[in-house]
Amino acid sequence: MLRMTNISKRYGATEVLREVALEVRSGEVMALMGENGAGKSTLVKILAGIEPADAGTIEIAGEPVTIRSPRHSQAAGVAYVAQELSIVESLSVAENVFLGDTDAGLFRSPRSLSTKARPFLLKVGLEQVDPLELAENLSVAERQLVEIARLLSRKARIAILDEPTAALSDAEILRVKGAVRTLADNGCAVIYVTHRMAEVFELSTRVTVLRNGRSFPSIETASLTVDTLIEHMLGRKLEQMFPARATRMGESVVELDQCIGHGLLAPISLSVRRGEILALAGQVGSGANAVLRMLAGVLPVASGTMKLRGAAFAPHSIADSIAAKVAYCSDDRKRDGIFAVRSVPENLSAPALDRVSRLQMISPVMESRHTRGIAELFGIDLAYLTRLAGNLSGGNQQKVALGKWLGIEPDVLLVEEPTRGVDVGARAEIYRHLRSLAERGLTVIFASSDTQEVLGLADQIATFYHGRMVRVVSAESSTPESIVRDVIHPTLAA
Amino acid sequence: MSIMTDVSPSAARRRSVPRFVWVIAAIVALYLVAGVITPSFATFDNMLVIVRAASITGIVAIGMSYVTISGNLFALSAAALGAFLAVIFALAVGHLGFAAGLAATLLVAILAGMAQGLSISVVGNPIITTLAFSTVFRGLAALFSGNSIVRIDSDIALALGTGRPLGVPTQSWAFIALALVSWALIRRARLGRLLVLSGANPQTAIASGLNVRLATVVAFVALSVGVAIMAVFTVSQFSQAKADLFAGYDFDYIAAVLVGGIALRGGQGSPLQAALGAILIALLQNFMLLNGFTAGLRMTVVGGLVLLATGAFHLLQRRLR
Amino acid sequence: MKVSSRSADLLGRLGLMLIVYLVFALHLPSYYSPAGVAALLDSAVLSGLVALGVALTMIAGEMDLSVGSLAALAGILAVKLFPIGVFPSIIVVVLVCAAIGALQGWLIHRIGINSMIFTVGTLIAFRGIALLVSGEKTQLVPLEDIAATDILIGKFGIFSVLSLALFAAAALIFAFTRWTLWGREIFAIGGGRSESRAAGVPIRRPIMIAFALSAALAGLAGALLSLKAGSASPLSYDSLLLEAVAACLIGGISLKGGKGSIVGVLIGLFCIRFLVTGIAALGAPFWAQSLATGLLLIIVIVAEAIFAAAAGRFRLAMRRPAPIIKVPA
Amino acid sequence: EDKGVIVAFVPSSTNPYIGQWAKGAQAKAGELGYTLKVIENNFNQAEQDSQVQQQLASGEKVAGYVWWPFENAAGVGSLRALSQSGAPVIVSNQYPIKGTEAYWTAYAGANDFLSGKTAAEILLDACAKSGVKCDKGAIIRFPAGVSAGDDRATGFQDAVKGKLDVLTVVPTAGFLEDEGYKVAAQIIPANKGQLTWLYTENDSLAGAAAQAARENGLVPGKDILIVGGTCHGDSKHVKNGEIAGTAIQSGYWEGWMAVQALGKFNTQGKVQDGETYLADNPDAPPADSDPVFKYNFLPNPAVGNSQAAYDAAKMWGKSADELCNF
Ligand SMILES: Nc1ncnc2c1ncn2[C@@H]1O[C@H](COP(=O)(O)OP(=O)(O)OP(=O)(O)O)[C@@H](O)[C@H]1O
Ligand SMILES: Nc1ncnc2c1ncn2[C@@H]1O[C@H](COP(=O)(O)OP(=O)(O)OP(=O)(O)O)[C@@H](O)[C@H]1O
Ligand SMILES: [Mg+2]
Ligand SMILES: [Mg+2]
Repeated sequence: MLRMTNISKRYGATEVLREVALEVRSGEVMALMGENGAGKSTLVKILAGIEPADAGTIEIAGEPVTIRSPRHSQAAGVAYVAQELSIVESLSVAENVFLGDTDAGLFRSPRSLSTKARPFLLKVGLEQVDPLELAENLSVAERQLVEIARLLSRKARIAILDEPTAALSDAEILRVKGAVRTLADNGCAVIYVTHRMAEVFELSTRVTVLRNGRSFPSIETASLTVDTLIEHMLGRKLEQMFPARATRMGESVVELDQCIGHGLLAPISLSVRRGEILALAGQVGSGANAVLRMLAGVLPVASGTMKLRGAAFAPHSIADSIAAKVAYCSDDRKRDGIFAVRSVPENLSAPALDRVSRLQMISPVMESRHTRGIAELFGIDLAYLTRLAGNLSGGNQQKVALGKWLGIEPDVLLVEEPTRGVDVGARAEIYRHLRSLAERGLTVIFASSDTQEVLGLADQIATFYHGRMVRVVSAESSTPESIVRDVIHPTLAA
Repeated sequence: MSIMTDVSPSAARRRSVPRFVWVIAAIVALYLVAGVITPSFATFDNMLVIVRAASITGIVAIGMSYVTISGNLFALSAAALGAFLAVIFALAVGHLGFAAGLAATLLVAILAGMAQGLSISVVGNPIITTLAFSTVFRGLAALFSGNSIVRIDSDIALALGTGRPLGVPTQSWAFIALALVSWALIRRARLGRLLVLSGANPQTAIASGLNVRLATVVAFVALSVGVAIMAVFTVSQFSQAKADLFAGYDFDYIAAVLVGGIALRGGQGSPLQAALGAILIALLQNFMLLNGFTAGLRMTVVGGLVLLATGAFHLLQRRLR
Repeated sequence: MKVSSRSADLLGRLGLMLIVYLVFALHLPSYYSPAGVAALLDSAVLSGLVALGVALTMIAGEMDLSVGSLAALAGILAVKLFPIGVFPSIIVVVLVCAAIGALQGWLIHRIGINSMIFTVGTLIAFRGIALLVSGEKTQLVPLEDIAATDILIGKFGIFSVLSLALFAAAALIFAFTRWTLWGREIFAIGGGRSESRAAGVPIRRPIMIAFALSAALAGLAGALLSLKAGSASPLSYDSLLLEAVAACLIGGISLKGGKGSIVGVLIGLFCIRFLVTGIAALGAPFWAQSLATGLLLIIVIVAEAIFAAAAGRFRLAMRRPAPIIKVPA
Repeated sequence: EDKGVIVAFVPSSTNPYIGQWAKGAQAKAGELGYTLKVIENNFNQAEQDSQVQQQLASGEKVAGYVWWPFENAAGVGSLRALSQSGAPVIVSNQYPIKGTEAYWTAYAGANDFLSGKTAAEILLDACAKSGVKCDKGAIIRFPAGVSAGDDRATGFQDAVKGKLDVLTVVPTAGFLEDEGYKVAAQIIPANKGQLTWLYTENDSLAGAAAQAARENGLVPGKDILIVGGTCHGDSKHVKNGEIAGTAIQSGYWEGWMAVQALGKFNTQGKVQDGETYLADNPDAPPADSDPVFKYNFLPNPAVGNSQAAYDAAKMWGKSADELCNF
């Protein structure tokens, strides 16, 4: 049904996909697997017309097609459920089901749409939802199901589902599985992107693995076991990337006692010591980030207590946590990590303006001393100091986003995905710098969905699955396989 | 490590020509072309005339650039606020004398700026919010003036309004000084930095512990102070204030900011660009005036220039990304 | 369930409108006499038509600031075209304006520029063109032919041709935004641009339609009013934008796009009309009108923003655990 | 005694001239025993039209209407509607459009043609007296599209035809000093050595032009003659001789005479055909017993350009200072 060949894609200088091939037959479910950042979403976005490919050809039912926009893709019979939700909150559920669907006719009344939408909602188990209800009142899981209902409503030859179950509970996942099976049984070619092993084995006929932007020939699912699949995904290891672990650690600096917040289903208790690096390992939506956000004052703590350096700690805003010498770096560098249109020194001094100014005026001397200090500590080439942050490579942008926090001499550094979108070389450097900071007494807590990073960088690892903390283990006693099991299928690991 | 490699030639080529260079180039080009077409144009005297014509608009445009740089697009209330402040200044000078009148005007300006800044940081749409404020300010101007001309009789004010130290009008001195001071403040003051960073990326600014709300308030206070300076100069020059002063000026200020190439997404550009934009428009207006262009044609040309400049700068920026 | 909370919102606004109405009706008999009501309806035609268009662009998450200048230009054109007949002239002008608006929308989408910035430019330029086309003079329908425009002042009970035109336009726009794919697309792209794109909504079409309708309605308003008056000035309609935007905002059109209803726009419109007309009819000076409109608008948008923030927090608290959490801005 | 309500429709009193007009009208209405209701619009004819509709709809019995359109031509519909109510309608300030005579009872107000003509006379007179060579000059006029600007310019140009040479007519963007200065400060240096006179349509603009002339080394009254023709705003430049002279155009008296005309009609019950200029008696306003004509014009008494002349100037018992510096 579908044949994609030699698909390549770059973002700036980063090569995300390189001569990737994917082939799916009618009536089959093709699982697309790979570590975070492997390029799965990018590949399906190209097919869905959201992103243009740099090179490569797409054939559908034997005919070469050009896909330049989501409309082209739809016209070619492709339906797509995005990894990031594409529900318009201000429209009704029924309208979201038929969003972008021109076949439903130019004229539509809320009632007729609602009648038309009901069977599809039923199929994904949303029978209790009023089709006229606004989508903004739906939970994230319900929204995800509405998207799947949308996919079902399209008479698609090819259906793409990018991590459709990341936000769902087990009961809801059953519905999705049922829907996917129906699709396949009706002759649709299904591409199913997921991190959950159980789904792969239950649903798919074949698996295509992407690793570092390259594809490997597809494998019959029946010939795989959980372990062999994990091996395929991880590929060769890069152990030399990581610095040695902590030699000495101090007293407990951060303590969480039965804390629960938005995104967590069970209370969390943790304790992190001075000089320690703690990894919160988990997939997107596992709740790992929620812990960081509670500590950063971004996410209110619903119940439980947090302690910092032995004293109660309840920040209400980022400014509060900064004042308490807790720095937080989110996983979206572009959104809230850097000032792309400002120079590197301005980025580096942003959280510490009081340290570079005198009498309310910025002192160029102090600022240059400040930024040079950080640049040296964090290995930012001094030649970059005259550039705009947005013009740096991904790796250097990340160094800026992290490094700016050194200016406030924090005790605790909270980082989400410390090396997202950063390539191998810069990655190793960032690990080295984080470790040397820890050695100087900083406590680092990072959330990551990258197994190698978790394993290589951390002293302790807390694994998360589906809003719950699975366990806390020392990095020494863990293996990539054990971590992957914990974060994608804890029951199998038990 | 790969990051230690030098700038690649393509990356070096990608570095942009600063926008103010484009504006200066346009000013020089227009000056030369106009000078050839109209002999009376390219004289030193006429240059002074142009700078003088740009001064009053320019002073407010400089204030407006703070708003734009702080990421708040622009305000539609400057003209109405100007009328209100002019009336306040005239009344206050009449009752309290020049110095106290000046202080009172500045105080009211700052309060007006704070009220707008705070509302905008809640509402989030500066254009609509200031549109609403403009009717309030115009109403207050009418209320306070009692629908009469408010006259002042102050020699200091007259000297301020009509003086020409070294042959250059006070307004032009103020314009030039304000442009330089504002530029220095944006570059060097801590509040200026706060403004720039908040405009560059408000989310990063919040995540860096910066007070973005304060930045919005500061920007609108800066604009109000610019407006107050304009009002004080105008009242001083003609020794009177009325409620319908400055009607229809708002678009001149915005045009100056846009033609100066200040990026509307915020966080970029400098008050100097607004000043240059004001000069470019004054130059064009002067040329058209001397060549007998009709009012309609003048307006169409300026509107066209604004469209051209915003479109061109926008595309220039997009290509660089 | 949410449908009812939406109507609750509209009811609240209706309540505000009725309060304003009652306050003045207590003092002004013309607020309930048939002729008075007819006059009130007539007074809403100009800003009402424009508000409908502005509402569409706001719902699409954009903003058309150029409507006042375009209405002036349309008035000039309509009077110039008067010799071809009243209705042909209106139709031609509306079509021309729709084309101009579609072109604006196309450019805004093509260049990817903020529409407020773009339409500030066209706001100045259209006014200039109006001055150029008119030779900077008020354009007159020849006085001897003015009877031909009488058809525009015909009355049917409390309705005039003009107010019927407003309600007809409102009904059409209402139906369009509610029951057609193209209309719903305007809501969709305003509620979530990238979400809609991912779902396959062609972004360009709703943008062009919203701007085309906005321009066409501004053109209709300008043409109708100028022909009715028998003259058009290139400088007219410059305070139109404020009233139109105020009507939209008081009527609950969201500044962020995607939300609002045409019924709300009408409610907002009459809220403003009742207020402004009432203050003027009481003989209050201009500053009172000005202060009242400005303050009402500020109070409504600030209150709405605060309310929205609170409601957002409430929703977040009520929602079941969700994995995707954004840093609140 | 209570003679009923007069309703006046005027543009916004944020314009001080209109503010004066309303005061004058109010004063006369009080004197005659009427109650005056002033309905203002924000310089917007459409708004005024709806106010007229609203007023008519109220069914209120009125003693008469005074109508000052924002846009004369655009307001004909309102005028007609007012006339159909049966109450007398006095048009003020804007010279009525030809063909609308049936819709109004009388016009009572300024005559912008006359204003231009008076300015031309003042200028020509000054040319003759001062010995300044008068040939080329410029007109700085009200914004494009403002009909008073058209009328004044026409009145002026008709009066100077064959005597003076008009180099250019430049519209400002407003009526006040700042706008006048903007234009004059650019026109004067560009035409240096050529301009011998400037006509600016009012004294606010003239004062600003005088300032601009001085700044360019031209002494007003010696090197260049400047005339505004209607006193408006600051009289300083007239008193110190920089402006060649002026004429009183009083908003106060215009409003006053509009109400007076209505009062006359209501008591006398008839209108005489033709036009009249009310006498410019310095000491007393015209009597209520005078007949009312179809066109009643406000006189524009000329005022000399010195402190003494200014101090001496009076119209209808009020000093020039009172009438001009509002
Ligand atoms: N718009 C973008 N600009 C720059 N880089 C991007 C962009 N989108 C994705 N990338 C990068 O491309 C790479 C592949 O991303 P992609 O989203 O395809 O990964 P994925 O396999 O879907 O990962 P996940 O399992 O986390 O969803 C990542 O390194 C990512 O950072
Ligand atoms: N928009 C841009 N403008 C100017 N220079 C840029 C821009 N984007 C990237 N560069 C420069 O191009 C070069 C290549 O970028 P790239 O992202 O490939 O870096 P890299 O070698 O991968 O570094 P890292 O290992 O840090 O990710 C870098 O020197 C970077 O600074
Ligand atoms: Mg993905
Ligand atoms: Mg890189």
